[in-house]
Amino acid sequence: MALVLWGLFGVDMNVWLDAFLRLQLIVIVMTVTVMALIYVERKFVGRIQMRLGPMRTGPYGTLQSVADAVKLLTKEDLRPATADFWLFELAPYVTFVPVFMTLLALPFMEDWGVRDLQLGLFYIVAVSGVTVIGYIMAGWASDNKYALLGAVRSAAQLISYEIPLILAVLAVSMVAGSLNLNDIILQQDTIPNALLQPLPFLILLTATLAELSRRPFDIPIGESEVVGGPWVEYSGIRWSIIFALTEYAGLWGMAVLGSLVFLGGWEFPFGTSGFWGDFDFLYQMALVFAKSSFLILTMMLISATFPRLRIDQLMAFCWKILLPFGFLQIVINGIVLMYLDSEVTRDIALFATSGALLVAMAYVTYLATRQPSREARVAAMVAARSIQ
Amino acid sequence: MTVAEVVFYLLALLSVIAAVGVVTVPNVVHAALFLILSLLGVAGFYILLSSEFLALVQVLIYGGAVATIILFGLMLTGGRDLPAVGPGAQWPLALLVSGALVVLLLTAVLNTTWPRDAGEMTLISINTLGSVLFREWLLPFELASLVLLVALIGAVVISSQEERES
Amino acid sequence: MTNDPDLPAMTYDPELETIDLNINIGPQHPATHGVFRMVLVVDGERVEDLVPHIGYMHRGAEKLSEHMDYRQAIGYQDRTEYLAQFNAELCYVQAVEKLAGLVPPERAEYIRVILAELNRISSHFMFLGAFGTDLGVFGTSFTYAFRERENLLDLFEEVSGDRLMYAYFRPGGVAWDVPHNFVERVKWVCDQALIGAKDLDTLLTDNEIFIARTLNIGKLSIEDAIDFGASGPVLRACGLKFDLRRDEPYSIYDRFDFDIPVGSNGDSYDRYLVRLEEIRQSVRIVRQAIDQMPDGPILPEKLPRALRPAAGEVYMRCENPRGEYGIYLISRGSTQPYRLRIRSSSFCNLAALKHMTVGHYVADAVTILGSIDIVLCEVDR
Amino acid sequence: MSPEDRRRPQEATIVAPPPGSVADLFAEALPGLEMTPMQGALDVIIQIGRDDAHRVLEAAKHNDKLAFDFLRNLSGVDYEEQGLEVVYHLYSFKHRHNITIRAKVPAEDARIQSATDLWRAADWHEREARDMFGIDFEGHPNLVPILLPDDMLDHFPLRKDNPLAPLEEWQGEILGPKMGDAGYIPPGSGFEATPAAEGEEA
Repeated sequence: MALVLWGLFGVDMNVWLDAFLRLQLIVIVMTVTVMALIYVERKFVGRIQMRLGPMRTGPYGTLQSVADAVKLLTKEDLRPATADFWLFELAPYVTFVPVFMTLLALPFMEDWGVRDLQLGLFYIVAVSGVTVIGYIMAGWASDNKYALLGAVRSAAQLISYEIPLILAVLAVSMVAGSLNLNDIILQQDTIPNALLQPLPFLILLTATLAELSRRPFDIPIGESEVVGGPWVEYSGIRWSIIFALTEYAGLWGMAVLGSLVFLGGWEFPFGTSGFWGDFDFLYQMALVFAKSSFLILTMMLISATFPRLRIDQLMAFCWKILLPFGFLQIVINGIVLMYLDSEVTRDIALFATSGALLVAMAYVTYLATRQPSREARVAAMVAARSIQ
Repeated sequence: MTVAEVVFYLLALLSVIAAVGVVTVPNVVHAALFLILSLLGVAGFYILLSSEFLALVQVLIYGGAVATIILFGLMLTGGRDLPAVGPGAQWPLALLVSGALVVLLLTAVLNTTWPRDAGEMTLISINTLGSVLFREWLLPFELASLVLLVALIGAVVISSQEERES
Repeated sequence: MTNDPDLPAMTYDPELETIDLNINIGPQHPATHGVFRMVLVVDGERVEDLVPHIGYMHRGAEKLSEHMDYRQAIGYQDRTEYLAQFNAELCYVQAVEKLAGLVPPERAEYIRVILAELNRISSHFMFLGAFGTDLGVFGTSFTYAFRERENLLDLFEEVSGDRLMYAYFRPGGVAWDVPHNFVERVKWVCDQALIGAKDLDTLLTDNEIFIARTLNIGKLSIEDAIDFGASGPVLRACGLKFDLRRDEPYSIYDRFDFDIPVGSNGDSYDRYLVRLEEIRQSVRIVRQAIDQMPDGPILPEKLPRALRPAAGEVYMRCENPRGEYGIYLISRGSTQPYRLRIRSSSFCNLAALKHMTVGHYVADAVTILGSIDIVLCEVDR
Repeated sequence: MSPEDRRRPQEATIVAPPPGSVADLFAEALPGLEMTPMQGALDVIIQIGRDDAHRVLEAAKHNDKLAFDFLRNLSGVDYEEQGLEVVYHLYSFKHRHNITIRAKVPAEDARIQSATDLWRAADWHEREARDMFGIDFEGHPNLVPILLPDDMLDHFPLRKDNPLAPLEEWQGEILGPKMGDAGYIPPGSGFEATPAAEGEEA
């Protein structure tokens, strides 16, 4: 298998055939990953909630995603009579295609991605921003108040959180001096960027949750408020495109991106030593898998335990906290990179400033959201008892 | 005809059709979506010209943010279908203005010396772009930022003023 | 700056005004806990006006009871207040006892109080789970709460034979004696309930997002709460220490030692805290009651086959999980109630919804509705 | 006892409340008020006429000795030949006392002044009483049906002259021939399937 892969992509090949094969491969991997992720999320969240999760279909419910897929694909595809035909039918694809396009630039292993782009990082950020148009199309075309409200919310949220996402990515690319993902990864052979730039790492995680509309930032699709938001009228195959492909492929793509850019990808603990020769890609794959799984499970843990924020709180967090600190990080990075030449002092300075900013941001957030402590509340309750 | 040319003509067709759609469809939201399509087609041209950075900026700023804001505004204005727009009383004036614009553009196009081939163009790397923007043209760049900042603050002030009055 | 007289007034263009959007939440909406419907008039995300619509669940329980025997009407109390059935039955049978002059034996009183308090716990667990879901917790609070509620429902089923519609209390006592392992089961259930309350406490109480979503949301002052006829945790959250079990003791509540948790702010967060604390206080009452419970009969010795209370009227009120549950019962000497009026606690609390919600955001409307903890069958009857 | 006797309503014997009860405070606050005080099973009841109702309620809320700030319940009752009644159950958080005020309302001219200006709690209760008994609460800001459908304005379900629908009556003692058969719908009950409806179903 490995030799086949290597033979396929190692040798010179017709550029169109090469691109086609790579695309086919990524489509297959994505589909399998998405089904696995749905199963993993249901099991993982189930365990958090003291239940078993799917158990019936296949051993330990492993075939549940397959069964769901069959059910969704054979379900009637409904469209409201008053819906705008073209926009309604196209919206899921407009949502999904940008997510898929981000996958094309990710180097999953050394020298293996669909395309190694010089501006890979910027490409991912730019393309993933188009998703919001699909949200708006769906929300407007459904001719439904919930959908409209959800579309407005998603437009506000997704565009706002794109900015901290860009800032986080920009800070890392400043450190690496490149926007090429391979270059960024290769620089992390000893120290991952998450250590050098903890604040952008946190911003990226937060913004990822918001960009993917995952809990606790699932305001555009919040079930108890807008009942699925832009997707309220969708069913069957269109809904499965949105739900399964967009949501989980997006989760996977962003987690892989985070693991590559901040956790060192396939490079970090071992470096490109090549001690397995042709089979290097095995441990590289395992490294990326482990790191992205860690990020995915972290996001699932967060989304299973936190209540949803309100839209104004979400926007305030973005514009008043994430954004200023993201800018500060970039300014400080610029000064550090400009005036410190020694690599060791540079790394120490980067770590120290970013860590200090992280602490400052946490403190500012704490000040902004400070609530009376449990003791103070109990005291207030006791005082209130003496009213009557 | 090379592959690049085929792609170019396809993109051109897409952009032009979308641009015509912007001004002809009666539904304003459809028009806005056509605008996005047209802008994305332009981004395709940039890629063909090997200016990936410009293409991505086009996608990010115009395709993502600006078009979304336009859509946002249109969606909330209520009226869905505009009445068919016929030639109003000002059509001679409009003809004059657009004719002048055509002449101006044509003159500009004809008077420019174009490189014969896209391949002959010097590729501008992102590093060059960065240093040009932040060294040679720093002052205009900062001025533009300042204007945007002023607009931003003004918008905040005006909207908060309305809130306080109501 | 805005009120500077030298500047010309800003011209007002009605064309540029943001349109108000009517959003219809319910009757089929995951956040309305049944078939409640509210029409929100929103300006952007802010709620400008709220029009509640109820009555989708109106089944005429009051009218039907007038055509029933006094004992048959017990079942309608279960179906009216389907989360605190024992409490509702307790209120009704006490009203009948007051009219018919029946005095239940000691053991029956203790059984009733134990079951009613356990029912309060299960109702509050239902609230805690559903409230978390309203706020967007991905079912975690719900499953935590339902684990405890399941223990309680199992116990109720062992006692009454049914999971939801118990019809176990009778005027004069209870239908039959409790199973032999009742005492051990109740003690175990109490321990479990405390564990569950602690789990939910750690999951939600100090969660920053939870606090941000509930603190100062849906504030109600004591005066407004009284004016709207609010009762129960909604009233106590405002800081008024008023509990019918303490202030107008019925049954044998004057024999137990318990605290009345009150809030200080009158907001959604305080309502949550009050309910959480009430679970612990109810466990306290149940533990005292189970220690004191005597042996003996469960019905009076001389119980007429057909209840025929003398003409008269009574307004019996009980402290139910959602507040004051009142039964206004008029007898005119027949075997059927002449008039049975149910003063529903959710009905009165819900009347304050508009007052609490206007000015907040759409998401807060869901929070506030959840914090009132309505039971739609009780609202509509 | 024959079934007719069973159904004949009895009248409650009026027991005067003990001296010093809340009823005396009312007599003190409103001298010359025509009222019938009596002792109920839990609370003191005073029965008043319709025209005095709002005056009494106002005094009940604003008089310092009464200070009934909490409207527990407001219900309508249909006493058939004695007419309707609107019953107010009040509680005072200040003095911790209860009162039940029964205001008589003639059935043919069912109107009374609204109490919404005193307690906002009265709002929904009065709307419900309007639904169920057809009592017109004058001065109510929004007297539209609350529990019943919006167009159900001429039909008052809880009045005694309004029997349960025939469907429910079947469960009672009037089972006639064929009545026990499953699926049998008595003619005239309003629940027969019309031929047109059958055609649509098929």
